[in-house]
Amino acid sequence: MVQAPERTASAPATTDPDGRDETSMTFVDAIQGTLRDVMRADDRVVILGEDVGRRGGVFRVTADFLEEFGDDRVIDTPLAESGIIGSAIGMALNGLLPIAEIQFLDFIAPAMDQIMNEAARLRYRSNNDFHCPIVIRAPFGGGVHGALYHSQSIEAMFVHTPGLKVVVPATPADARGLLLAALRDEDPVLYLEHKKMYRSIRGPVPAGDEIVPLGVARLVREGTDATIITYGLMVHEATLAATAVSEETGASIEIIDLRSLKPLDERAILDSARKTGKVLVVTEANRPCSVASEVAALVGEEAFAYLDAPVMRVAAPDVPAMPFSPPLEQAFMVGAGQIGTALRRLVAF
Amino acid sequence: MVQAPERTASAPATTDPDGRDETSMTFVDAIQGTLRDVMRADDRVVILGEDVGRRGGVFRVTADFLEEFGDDRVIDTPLAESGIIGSAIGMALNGLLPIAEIQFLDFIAPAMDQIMNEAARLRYRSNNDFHCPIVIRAPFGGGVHGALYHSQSIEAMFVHTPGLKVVVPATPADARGLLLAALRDEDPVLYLEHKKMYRSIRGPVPAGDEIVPLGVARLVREGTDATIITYGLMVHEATLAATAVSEETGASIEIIDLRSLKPLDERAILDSARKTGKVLVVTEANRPCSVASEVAALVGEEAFAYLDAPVMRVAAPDVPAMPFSPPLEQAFMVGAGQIGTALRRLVAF
Amino acid sequence: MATEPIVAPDHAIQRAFQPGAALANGASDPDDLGPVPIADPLTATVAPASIGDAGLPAETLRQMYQALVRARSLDQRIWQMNRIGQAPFVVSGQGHEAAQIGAAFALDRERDVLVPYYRDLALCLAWGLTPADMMLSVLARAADPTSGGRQMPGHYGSSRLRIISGSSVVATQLPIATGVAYAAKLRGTGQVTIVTFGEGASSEGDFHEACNFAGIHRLPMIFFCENNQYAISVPQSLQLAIDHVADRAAGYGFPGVVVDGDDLLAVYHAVAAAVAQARKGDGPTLLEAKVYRYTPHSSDDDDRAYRDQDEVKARRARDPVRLFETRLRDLGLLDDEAIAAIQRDINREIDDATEAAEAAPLPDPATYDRHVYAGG
Amino acid sequence: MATEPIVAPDHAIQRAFQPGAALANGASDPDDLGPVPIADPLTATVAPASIGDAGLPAETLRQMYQALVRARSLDQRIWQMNRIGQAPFVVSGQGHEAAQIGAAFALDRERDVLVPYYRDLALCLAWGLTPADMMLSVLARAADPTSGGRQMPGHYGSSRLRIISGSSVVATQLPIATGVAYAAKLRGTGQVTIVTFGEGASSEGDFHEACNFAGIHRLPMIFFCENNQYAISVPQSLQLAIDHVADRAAGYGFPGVVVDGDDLLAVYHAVAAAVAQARKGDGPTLLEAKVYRYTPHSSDDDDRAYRDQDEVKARRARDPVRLFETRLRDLGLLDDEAIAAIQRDINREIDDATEAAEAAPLPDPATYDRHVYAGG
Ligand SMILES: Cc1ncc(C[n+]2csc(CCOP(=O)(O)OP(=O)(O)O)c2C)c(N)n1
Ligand SMILES: Cc1ncc(C[n+]2csc(CCOP(=O)(O)OP(=O)(O)O)c2C)c(N)n1
Ligand SMILES: [Mg+2]
Ligand SMILES: [Mg+2]
Repeated sequence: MVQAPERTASAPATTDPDGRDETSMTFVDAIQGTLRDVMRADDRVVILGEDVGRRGGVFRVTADFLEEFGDDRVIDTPLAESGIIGSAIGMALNGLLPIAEIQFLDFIAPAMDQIMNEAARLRYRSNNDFHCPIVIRAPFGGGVHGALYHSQSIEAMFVHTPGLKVVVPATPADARGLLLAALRDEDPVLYLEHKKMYRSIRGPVPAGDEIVPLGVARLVREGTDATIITYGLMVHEATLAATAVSEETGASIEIIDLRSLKPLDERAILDSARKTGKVLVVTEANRPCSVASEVAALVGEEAFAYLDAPVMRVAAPDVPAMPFSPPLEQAFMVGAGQIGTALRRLVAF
Repeated sequence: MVQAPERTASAPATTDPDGRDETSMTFVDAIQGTLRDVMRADDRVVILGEDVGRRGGVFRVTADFLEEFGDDRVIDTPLAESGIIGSAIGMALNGLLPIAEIQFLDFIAPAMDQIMNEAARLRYRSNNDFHCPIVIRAPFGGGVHGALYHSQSIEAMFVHTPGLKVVVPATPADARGLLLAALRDEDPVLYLEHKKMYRSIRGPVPAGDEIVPLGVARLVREGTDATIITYGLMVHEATLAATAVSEETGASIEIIDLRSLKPLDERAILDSARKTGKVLVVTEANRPCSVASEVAALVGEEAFAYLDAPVMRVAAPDVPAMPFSPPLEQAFMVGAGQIGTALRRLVAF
Repeated sequence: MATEPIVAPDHAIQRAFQPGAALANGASDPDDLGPVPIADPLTATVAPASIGDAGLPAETLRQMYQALVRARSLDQRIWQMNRIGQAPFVVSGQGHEAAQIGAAFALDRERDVLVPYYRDLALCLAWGLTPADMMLSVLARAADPTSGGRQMPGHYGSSRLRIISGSSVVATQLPIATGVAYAAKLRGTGQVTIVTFGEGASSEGDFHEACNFAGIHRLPMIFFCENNQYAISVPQSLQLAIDHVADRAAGYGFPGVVVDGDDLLAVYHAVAAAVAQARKGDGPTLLEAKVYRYTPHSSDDDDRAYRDQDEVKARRARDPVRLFETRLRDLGLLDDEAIAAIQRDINREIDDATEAAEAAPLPDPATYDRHVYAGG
Repeated sequence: MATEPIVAPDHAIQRAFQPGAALANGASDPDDLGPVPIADPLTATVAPASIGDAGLPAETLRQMYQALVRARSLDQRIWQMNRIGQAPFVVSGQGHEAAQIGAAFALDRERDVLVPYYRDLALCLAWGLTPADMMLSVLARAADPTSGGRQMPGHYGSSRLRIISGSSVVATQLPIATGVAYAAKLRGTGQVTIVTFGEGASSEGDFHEACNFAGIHRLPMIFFCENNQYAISVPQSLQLAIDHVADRAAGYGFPGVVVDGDDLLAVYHAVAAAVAQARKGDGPTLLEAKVYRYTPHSSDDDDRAYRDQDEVKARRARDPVRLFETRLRDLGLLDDEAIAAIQRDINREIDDATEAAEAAPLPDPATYDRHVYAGG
């Protein structure tokens, strides 16, 4: 029998099984600590990718892992993304729990075939005889002078692909909780890390092994007049915008952090839309067929009778991602200013 | 100077320059005839792909081209999609007008990197110094017992990618007109052929060299009570459904065939939505982040005040494309029945 | 579906698999199998001497013959069913059987992992799928064990038999196989992984990336190329600029071996040597069996446009099933009566399989959205 | 931006390029260039005898030296600008210059096509981009001719100079280069296409697919691998299971050649031979220059974690710029005074370029959405 392992056995060893200890740490440290805990707790977990070993990852997420876990479990692969994901799938099929790193989401395209046609479709095509418990980590997003090829936000392509799950933490706590959940999921999960948040975002992180379940959105702040629905770095930009607009207009703004793009928390989205009657969806990605389009379409379809204004979208323009030169980058990148402008229109509607 | 050619020189030789001669022919013959005209008219046009020469394509779209045009211009490539698109890009950069065939849209994933990161972004990244006039043809769509890997409709991924254009003809006349337009466009165009239509759809085709401009939708039938917006094979299914529902309820149904998914004809979409106040968007693809999501979001955003009902979507379920066994395939595939059910709900709203 | 825990909690991971595991299938020490014959497939004559070298018991040779005839007969039946409209789509491995059976018998089918492609009816049959299984798949029945009727026929898979489910996408199985082999090595399971593919697949980037990774980590695996000279219509001369896919191994740091795929025992020898090398920890082999595809690419294809039918005839005249039959006759291991008996049994088995599949229910349409995710 | 019509309306396509075109750059018949030296980069000593074989005029040798120093000096200046916070991101080719200059001079820079990668500052400079162009790009100014400040520095391109614009995606340039070469062959332009890449890039599927296509069609092109032993932090031993990327050519039916990339003239010889072969219609060459990367991978990298700094020191001691300088001194073609004069001119040119770029305006933010499509 060749078979992917069951996830149930793998709870990370932790000094605080109740998860009540919380330490404030950066986003990157939350990810690193969680990866380390899981590597320690379960020898079936392996990490593979370009520069993940000797270099500890180009963002140093796996710094010193090679020393602790050895080069059998921390694999500096050749420069070949399709090979990385393909071998991760094979490892999972034969008893390991691989975490594959794609160095930048921009470079996932060569692996699209393995992700879409193999990982995502394996369970379905085999009528549940096989499954594919892999986690793919990738830094994404802009605003770091990464230019066209180190700034992309192409998560919508994966949200469009049944069989995958896609998560995007916006806080260090969710970084841990979602990663733990992804690592216990029986299906392939794409785990996206906004690279601008690695060292700029800090927050409390529980030490325990409590997961943040996939498919459950987070209420960032409650409000009654309008809702912003977003994810990733845009949660922080939206919060800035909402604070400014609230102060200015007295409007009470609700913010929902999707966290999980697939499965979507449709209930949380619709409940909030029905409550406030005004929805702004924000994504850093290009607009057409984006996650913002999906959420907007969903709200328009299922909460129509409750809407007091059109569902608005703020998204990147339909321009190939992110020019390098700072004035161009700023013009391209979605931020609090642009979100605030849309929000003011929505509130005034 | 290394530079892609200008398109302006290439008008196909035709016996009927006014384009008033119309012959009734199948969808596949319209494509084949157009390709042949263009190959005859302009020696810079080359066709490359798997089995396009000796076999004339697995759907016989390029049957006998090898004999007429020689193996320098009709290139049976190795089995390597990234190589096919990559070389097409290079050919275009050095003076040829390549038409690359991907044997099934399902097999385009290995070329995603070349399409997304190279073809689509070349003009922008070089600040207009280079451009990439290639046409990529690919059969797509289901309902032909093609199972998971010969039925996919993943056009949304390309619609999400700025720098590309995406067209989907639904009639033999549009097959010709859009192909001519694609072949004269200065930018990369993905030209999708619904494989179920090749020999089942027939219609008049003008012989001339008149193009159907990219970005202009087609009004399939006028109506006043509700609008169906769709493309590809679904145009025909929607027509069946509309006819049935009209007869049943007396409702007057407008149908818009998008034809061009990128650029989208936003004006045609919004004009019709504002007129009828009720919109149903239909796609054969998986729903999340689909073209149906985009159109629904757009209508909800820009025609909100005119809507008398929620914008509804009919799409494939979020299941990895198309099982093989007929009962499963039928359950999965979007058709007139399912469209009719949604339309009845919409009309009655 | 439960999986044994594979690494001890005290981190005692086995860094390499156990060497010295015995070869299955009655073969004696694989190191004693003698030299690997390499032959021009169109001119080589099969040297009966190699039989003596094989060190195989008569019983094994007879089993090989039975497996060969079973595969050919089943394949022909499936093809016929398509031609008379009973099966909408089929793909055939006729002409590849000796290569596949030779390979199957050289591996440990109770332990090793098979990552096949759509031509591997004979290989998967020898590996444990039954004609009944195959017929359920051909007729897309609910009980089809490989996909419940969801995939086209020819997409073999079974976790129980360690046959990895494949897609239709050419060459994606190769990096997956390297991952399987990596896990086998890390976990010390002693498994050898064999992955099969056509010469056309060797043009895909995935072939390169898989071989490269396997070479670097000296993975216990075999890249088994069934070179039938065509990828649908594209001849080898437009697929490669070299004579042998096996020559590509030079770029990956492991041996490349060419073998006459019509010669079952030659393939057996070559694969057994590769298995021995892999099991010893000495890394992968790229093994290329020169075969020929007797049928069009699939039931949807017509090969007359692109393939000289004289070429087809010439290759069919060198049928590997007949070649092996003649050998065993010459060795006195088979006679008319034995052959007839074997064929009779096989025909009955295939008849039964067909009837059972025809009687089996189609999938329930309501199940079309099951198993997208766990628990769904 | 207009393009000459490239095929006559009467279908008179030239089926192959014109052979016999003269080599540019003062080289005599490339067939007379003598054997290609292949050397272990760490142990080889450069045999001055090869200079005589080169058949190069003193003036060309001096131009080569000037190009070498110009590239090194500019590269160092750019790196310094990053270190003092004047340039947010830079990537360096220090250590690769002799290989790149040797290659550039062996091609016809007025006609051939260059498909470079991000380490090719020296090559692109020799091909016609100027220090002023480079500085505009480093400072992401509107007038940056390669991208108008849209791409990171190191993403060279110019249609006027036949330098194909590249992305940051490793190895995608390789299939594109084969297409360029295919068009050159079909149109009969006589162009040779050179595409450059690192040894890490040779692991990508795109490398394989490009080489395979080039071999089948015997395209007039050179695959020029600048093997610096690291892909960011990944050492060659984890990138390949073989010693030489060039050995992969065996899988594609054309020659693979290894050359000491610290030896400018050795590279010149090797590339000239490959150019001659390509121009004659005899197809591609995979040429591997053994070089070393003096800096970290980019200004964002710190190589101390993964690279023994003694190794770096040892390789820096064998600096190709100094090696070539010594040669020319030994030949009496350079002395202290000439060297100082060259350096002085170059410094002034770089100072001017820097000042001009600093004074040049940044892109207008309103232009961020221009040029997604034609006319836009
Ligand atoms: C990525 C991909 N591209 C194209 C196809 C269509 N296709 C299916 S089989 C095949 C030919 C395969 O040839 P080869 O690898 O030699 O195997 P053979 O069929 O000859 O055994 C092609 C082009 C596919 N299935 N997947
Ligand atoms: C497809 C892709 N994967 C990963 C990266 C990140 N990356 C940029 S350069 C590089 C290493 C390249 O090494 P090599 O090809 O040897 O060239 P070198 O930088 O050593 O000259 C990597 C991994 C990328 N740009 N593209
Ligand atoms: Mg083949
Ligand atoms: Mg390198």
